Amino acid sequence: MSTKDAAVSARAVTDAILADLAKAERGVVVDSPPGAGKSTLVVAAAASLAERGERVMVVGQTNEQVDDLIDRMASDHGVLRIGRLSGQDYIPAPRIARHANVTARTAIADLIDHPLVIATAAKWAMLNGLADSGPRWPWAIVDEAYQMRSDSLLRIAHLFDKALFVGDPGQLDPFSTVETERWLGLNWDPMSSAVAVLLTNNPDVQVHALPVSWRLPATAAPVVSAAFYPFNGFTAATERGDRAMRWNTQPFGMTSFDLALQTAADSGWALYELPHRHTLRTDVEAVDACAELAARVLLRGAVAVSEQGRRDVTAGRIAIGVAHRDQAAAVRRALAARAAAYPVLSGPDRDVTKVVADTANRLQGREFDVTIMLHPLSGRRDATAFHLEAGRLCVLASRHRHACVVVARAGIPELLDAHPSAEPVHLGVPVKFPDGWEAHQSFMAHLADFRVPGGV
Amino acid sequence: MAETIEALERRIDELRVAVREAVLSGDPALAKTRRAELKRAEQAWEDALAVATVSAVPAPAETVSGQAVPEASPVAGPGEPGSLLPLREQVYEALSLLQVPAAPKLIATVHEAFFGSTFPTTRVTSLKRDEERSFRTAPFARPYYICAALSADYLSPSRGLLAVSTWPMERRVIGSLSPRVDFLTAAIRVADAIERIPTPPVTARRLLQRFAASIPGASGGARDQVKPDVVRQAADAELSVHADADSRMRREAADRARRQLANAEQLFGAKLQPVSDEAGPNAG
Amino acid sequence: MTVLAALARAAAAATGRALPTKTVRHVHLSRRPLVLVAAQLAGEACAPLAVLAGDDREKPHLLVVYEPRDRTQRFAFAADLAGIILSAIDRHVEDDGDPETPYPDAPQLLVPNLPHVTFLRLLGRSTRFRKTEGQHAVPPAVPLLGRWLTYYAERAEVTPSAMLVPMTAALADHWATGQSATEDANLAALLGWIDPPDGMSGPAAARAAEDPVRCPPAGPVTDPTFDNEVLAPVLQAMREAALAGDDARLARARASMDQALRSQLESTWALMWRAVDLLGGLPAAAHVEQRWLADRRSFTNQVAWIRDGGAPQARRDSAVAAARRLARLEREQQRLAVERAYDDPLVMAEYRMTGEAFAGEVTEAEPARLEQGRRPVLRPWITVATADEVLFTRGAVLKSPVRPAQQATVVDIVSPGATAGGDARTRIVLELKGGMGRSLTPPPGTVPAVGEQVTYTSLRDDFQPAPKFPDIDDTPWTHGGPPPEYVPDDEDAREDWS
Amino acid sequence: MNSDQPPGPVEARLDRLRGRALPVNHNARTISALAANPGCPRRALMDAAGVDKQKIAAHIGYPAPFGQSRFAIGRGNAFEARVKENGAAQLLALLREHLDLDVTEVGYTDFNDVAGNPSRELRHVRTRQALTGQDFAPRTLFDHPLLRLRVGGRHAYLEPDLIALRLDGSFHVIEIKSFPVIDGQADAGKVAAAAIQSAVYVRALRDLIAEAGGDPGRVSHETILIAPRDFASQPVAVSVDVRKQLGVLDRQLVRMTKIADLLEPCPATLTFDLDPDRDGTPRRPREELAAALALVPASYAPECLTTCELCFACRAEAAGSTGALGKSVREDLGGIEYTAQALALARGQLPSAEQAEIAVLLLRAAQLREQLLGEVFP
Repeated sequence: MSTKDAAVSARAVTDAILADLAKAERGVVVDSPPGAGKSTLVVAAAASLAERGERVMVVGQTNEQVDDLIDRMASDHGVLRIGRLSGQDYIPAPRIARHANVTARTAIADLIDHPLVIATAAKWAMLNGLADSGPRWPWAIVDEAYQMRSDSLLRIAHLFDKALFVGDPGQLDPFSTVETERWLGLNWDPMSSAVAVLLTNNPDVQVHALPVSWRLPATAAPVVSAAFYPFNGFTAATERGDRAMRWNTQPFGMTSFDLALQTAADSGWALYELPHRHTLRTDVEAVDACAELAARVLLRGAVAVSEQGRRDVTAGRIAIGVAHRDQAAAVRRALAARAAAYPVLSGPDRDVTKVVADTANRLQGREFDVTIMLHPLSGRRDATAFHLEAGRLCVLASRHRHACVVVARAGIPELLDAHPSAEPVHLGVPVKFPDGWEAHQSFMAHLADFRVPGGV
Repeated sequence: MAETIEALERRIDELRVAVREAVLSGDPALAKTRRAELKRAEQAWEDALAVATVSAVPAPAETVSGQAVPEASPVAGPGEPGSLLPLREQVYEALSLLQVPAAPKLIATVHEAFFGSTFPTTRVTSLKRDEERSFRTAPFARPYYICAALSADYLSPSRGLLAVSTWPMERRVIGSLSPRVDFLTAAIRVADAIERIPTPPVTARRLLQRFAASIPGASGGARDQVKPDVVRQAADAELSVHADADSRMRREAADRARRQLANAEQLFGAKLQPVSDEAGPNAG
Repeated sequence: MTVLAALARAAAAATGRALPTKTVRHVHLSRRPLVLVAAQLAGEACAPLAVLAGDDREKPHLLVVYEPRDRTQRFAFAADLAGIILSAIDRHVEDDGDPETPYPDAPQLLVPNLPHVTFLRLLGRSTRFRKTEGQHAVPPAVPLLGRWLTYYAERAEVTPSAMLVPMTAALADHWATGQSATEDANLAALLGWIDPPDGMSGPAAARAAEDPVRCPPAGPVTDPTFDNEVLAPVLQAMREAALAGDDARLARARASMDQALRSQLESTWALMWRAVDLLGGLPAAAHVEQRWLADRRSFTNQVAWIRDGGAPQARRDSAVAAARRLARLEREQQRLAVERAYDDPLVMAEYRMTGEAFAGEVTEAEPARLEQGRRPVLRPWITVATADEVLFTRGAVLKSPVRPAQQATVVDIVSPGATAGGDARTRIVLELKGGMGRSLTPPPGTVPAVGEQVTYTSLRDDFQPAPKFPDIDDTPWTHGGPPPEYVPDDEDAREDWS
Repeated sequence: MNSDQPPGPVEARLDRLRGRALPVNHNARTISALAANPGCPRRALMDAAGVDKQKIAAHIGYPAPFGQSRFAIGRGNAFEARVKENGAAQLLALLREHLDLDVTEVGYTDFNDVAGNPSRELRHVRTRQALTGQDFAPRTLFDHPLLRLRVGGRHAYLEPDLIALRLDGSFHVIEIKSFPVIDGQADAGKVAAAAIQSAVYVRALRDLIAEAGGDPGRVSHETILIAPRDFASQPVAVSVDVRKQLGVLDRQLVRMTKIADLLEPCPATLTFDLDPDRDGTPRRPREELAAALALVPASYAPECLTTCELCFACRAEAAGSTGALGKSVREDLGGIEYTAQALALARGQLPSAEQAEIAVLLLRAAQLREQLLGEVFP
């Protein structure tokens, strides 16, 4: 659909949501697919509630997220007085400090008169007093609510009367390091997401879904929507023509890397396929390929052309997504090695070490121009629930505005075929869709058309 | 010369191990022969003991083959009052109370509840065969026979249900609604029977509870004291839903049975040419 | 699993003998543990057949249920079992002390494997709600036993706890066998690898252990061929004797059932004590005593709770209870991980493999280094040379197991290439803070000296304060509001057992 | 049992593979077991050919470790009987509250035999008539109807415990199991097994309806599990969504049809025939049979120990491989195939290019163990 139509339909939904807020008994839930303008909605909702003279508490999951939100709000609504409730050792990030209308305090008492107070769920939980005593807000806005575990909602729920829950249902579920079977099937399973528990206990709460993704290009939205959002699909706000990737330089000859990047630039996707082999998680070849691809994007001077105009793809606009922490560490080392190798890769924008290399969990909610994914199943002998989790793949496949290059060893479809499907079934636990297995299959099927043989 | 008890005991232990090894090695044939050996050894042991201990051992109420699943035989505590009546009479008593075809288990439970004695259901099944044999040898020699209920569609004996030969055919044929209808009717009969007794025994009240549990509105809240009249009303209420359709089907089937079947078959059911021994006793 | 553990398994497979994966014992072992081995009727939710239990390896008590499906006999069994377990508990209760201080010791329960834990949990679940008077009354000890078994089973979910220990888990934690984890679940096979009979190799012993005739499974579910070829005929004989009212035959049948079940339980009983000796042979890790103290506390509280007439444990956790429990389990788990690494160089080695820790030699030290600020503070620097691969970056905050009160911040990392003289070791410069007293000169020993072997890790034993949760009565609307209060009803008492 | 069409080349080869023995009939359990280790060519081939793995395993000296206790069987039968007694009175009560089954819906039909004749063909025909509404008796509960499903080359006959037809005209498969549901929770492994079995029935039922020109969508993916509640034998009904299991099953059935690819590399003469004498005792030399077995590669994992009759044979074969120690071990050893290799690298043997990374770790690990335990590697 054209950007204009997209804006229209998106606005329609936002209006409906804000209208709902006005008459909601208890609360409203908004499902937001990747890059569908979640923060925009949060900011708008906060502002409109504040305009109605309601005091609002905003709940983020990490300090990163909270600061991002504050920055957005403070810029969009310069007059609004925003309180930033923080821990002792929090030093306001520059992007916060620059706003005159933001006050950061460690004690809620100093902020209680602010129409808008923002903090992490953990920090809010500190004000835990008896339900009837202590401060209370008529409204709360809970961001990334699908990543919030219901037990942490339990700790703050007595602070507000009504709440707006916003989040992306397609991303990673909360997890724990301990055995949690004993709670399965309970309406208040502490392991399920805040939204899941809220909805099971309050079935009449309204659920809205944002219809278009501003981030994902027309090449990606249908794929991601089909694989990971089978029940509430979405479309791209832009059309194929609206986005493009150009290069400032021509490569000397076409290496497999350049081919992969070219394919990705043209079609939005590339599968950089290394020869089949069973490897360690930190498969050096694969890790190097990821780093090399990132380096190439910088070396060749990629330019992202979009409805927002032209801009160079700087190091900070490139992400390398992996499944495990040790893989992320390995990638960072590989990047550092390249920085050492080519002096060119150390300018402010071209500093290859500034490329964001991290796990899916930590890339959630973030956006880049180009992403490079080390496929969770690459080089594996057999898949595990962890590696098959749909949310993990979804995060890695939905961070980019322009192109996504998947680095993987050959043989993943065969691996999936041989995967024994004997997951336990727990009574009273609703079947989760999409099934990770299915999602992986359909994603690999799509990538097959953009295969570039690598490592040759 | 018989072995000593100790020797036999050792043999028995060894044989038990041998049998298990045969089973584990996936050799059923070997296991079978060794099992037989074991049984003999055990019998020898029993006999040896019987000789040793002077106490005369009365024959067991029934001997169940080693193959039988113990669960199938009833769990009766010692000293349970046994009835003096022959089995067919006891079954007759129970069926006459219920007035509908019933399965051995229900028959046994009813008899225990209202006539104070129970019997192994395994024997009830064999009873049917005896009855058929005696009828075929001397038709209508007895005032009544414990006979089969007939499935409405093929007029073949309906699995595991017993009836009384003197009942009208309409009552002895089973359509698809009949199991439910007969269940409700039985519930009503049991309720009536309980009301007739000044102080109904626990077993009887528990039986009524079991019925009530599966009839909407019959439990009337308190599960412990179900009221007979409440059960009757509830059962009647649901009965009125199915009664017409059921009796229509049964009348149609009964006519067919009377037209098509010979006397013996009317009582014990029509048989297709049996293709395997599972098809019940050979109609000859 | 890690490379280190995987290598140990591979080596064990090659040598035909289990290999240690710990240098110390991380689980508490009581002087007189209560060992329990059970047999259960196949196909039933929880139908005990027999139990061999006691704290004297020479004289175990054997309890047998002759008619496993008979409600009264089951509760009679439960009462007998209560006799054993409750008296063990009572032996540890000292009521003269004040309620704040934990009892000097607590009754530790050892079982062969995880299925036994489940068995005890279900046995507890099926007995703790029983009523002791009115219709369906049971002996008073029964519901009490139920609450204690439930307590033990729930305690077993807390990873650091040693109140109820499944032996296979304890052994597999300290040794690596040359077989798979699945096969390690068989106590006899596991012990076969760790301590094979003379002249037998580990694998041979393990195979022998898989023959259910020679070596009855640890249960609680008995071997099918035992059920079909031994137990069923005996039960049958018993029923016939009962029907015939023949007491002599009944007695004989019961005797042979005792004998049959004893034969199934005895070998596992022996294995349990062999396992106790093997584990006992390892020196206890430093934190074991402290963790056992937590168990003693929890035990003391449970005694008080029951004495003060607290309600039996709920069927399922309420929203608040669930969240509380999860928070506790996660904290305990995390603490345990750190303690094990601090106590055991072989566990720490796992972290050294993954770059979350390094060990090396102190090559330089400035113990008296001061940081000049408004007023100077003591901030010694030391340089550690290590052959381990270091993944830390500047600013990372580390700790050393031997100086838990002290924080070490990574100031600089010099990779081998950069160092002169071909030393292949990485050099890490650390700034130390805390654990050195008030004065500006550190007391001797508080700062690692040159030449000292040290280990530093990002594993920290300082934890966030325990999270607070609302009271049950304040359960918010998001979680369904306050749950109804538990009132024991007849259903609980009636619920007949099979 | 054999398929209606004359056997094609694949069927012919499968028949040779099986030899003289009658093909073991698939049932819901064996079919669902197909999904347990889909990566194993040996198992896939033998199942497709209907080879009696149990017999083979026993004959080569590795009898399967599975037996069933008669107590478990007895308990199962007793519970099913109890649920179905008196026109399934208890079940009706449950369905009425669970599926709000209408009070008029009480029709109960027994498909265990047709007029005393237990022949499966007859029962299947009768089932088809009844399920596709070709007879007009009011039916709600179908007791042991006989369904059919095409597995590999041939038809497998399937006997669900019960099928319930709701007034709204949609079919619900009912599975009666005797494992307990305690406080709303049950053994997740057993529920999973029940779920995939139910899925097999749903698939077979959908095919049957489709063949009769009906709408397969009428068969609900919401199946009903009936099991004892807590510790009593009172039944409880829980609905189980088997959509995922249906997906898994369909994939497996498709793989079964691609069996030719697995046959391709095997010698045309390959057979697992036991050469039984008159009373069925195998005469084929063990070694020969074992050799034949070895011609078809297996992918053994410890998980097989609970799912496959051949597990002990395959385990013995896999001795010395890292996979035999468990998937996670094999993974941690960087996919190295044999423990001996891993140890050689740990001892410092020069690695191949592919082994370079893991070699570093193994060497390091060995050094650490040596430092801390004074252990020297074999």
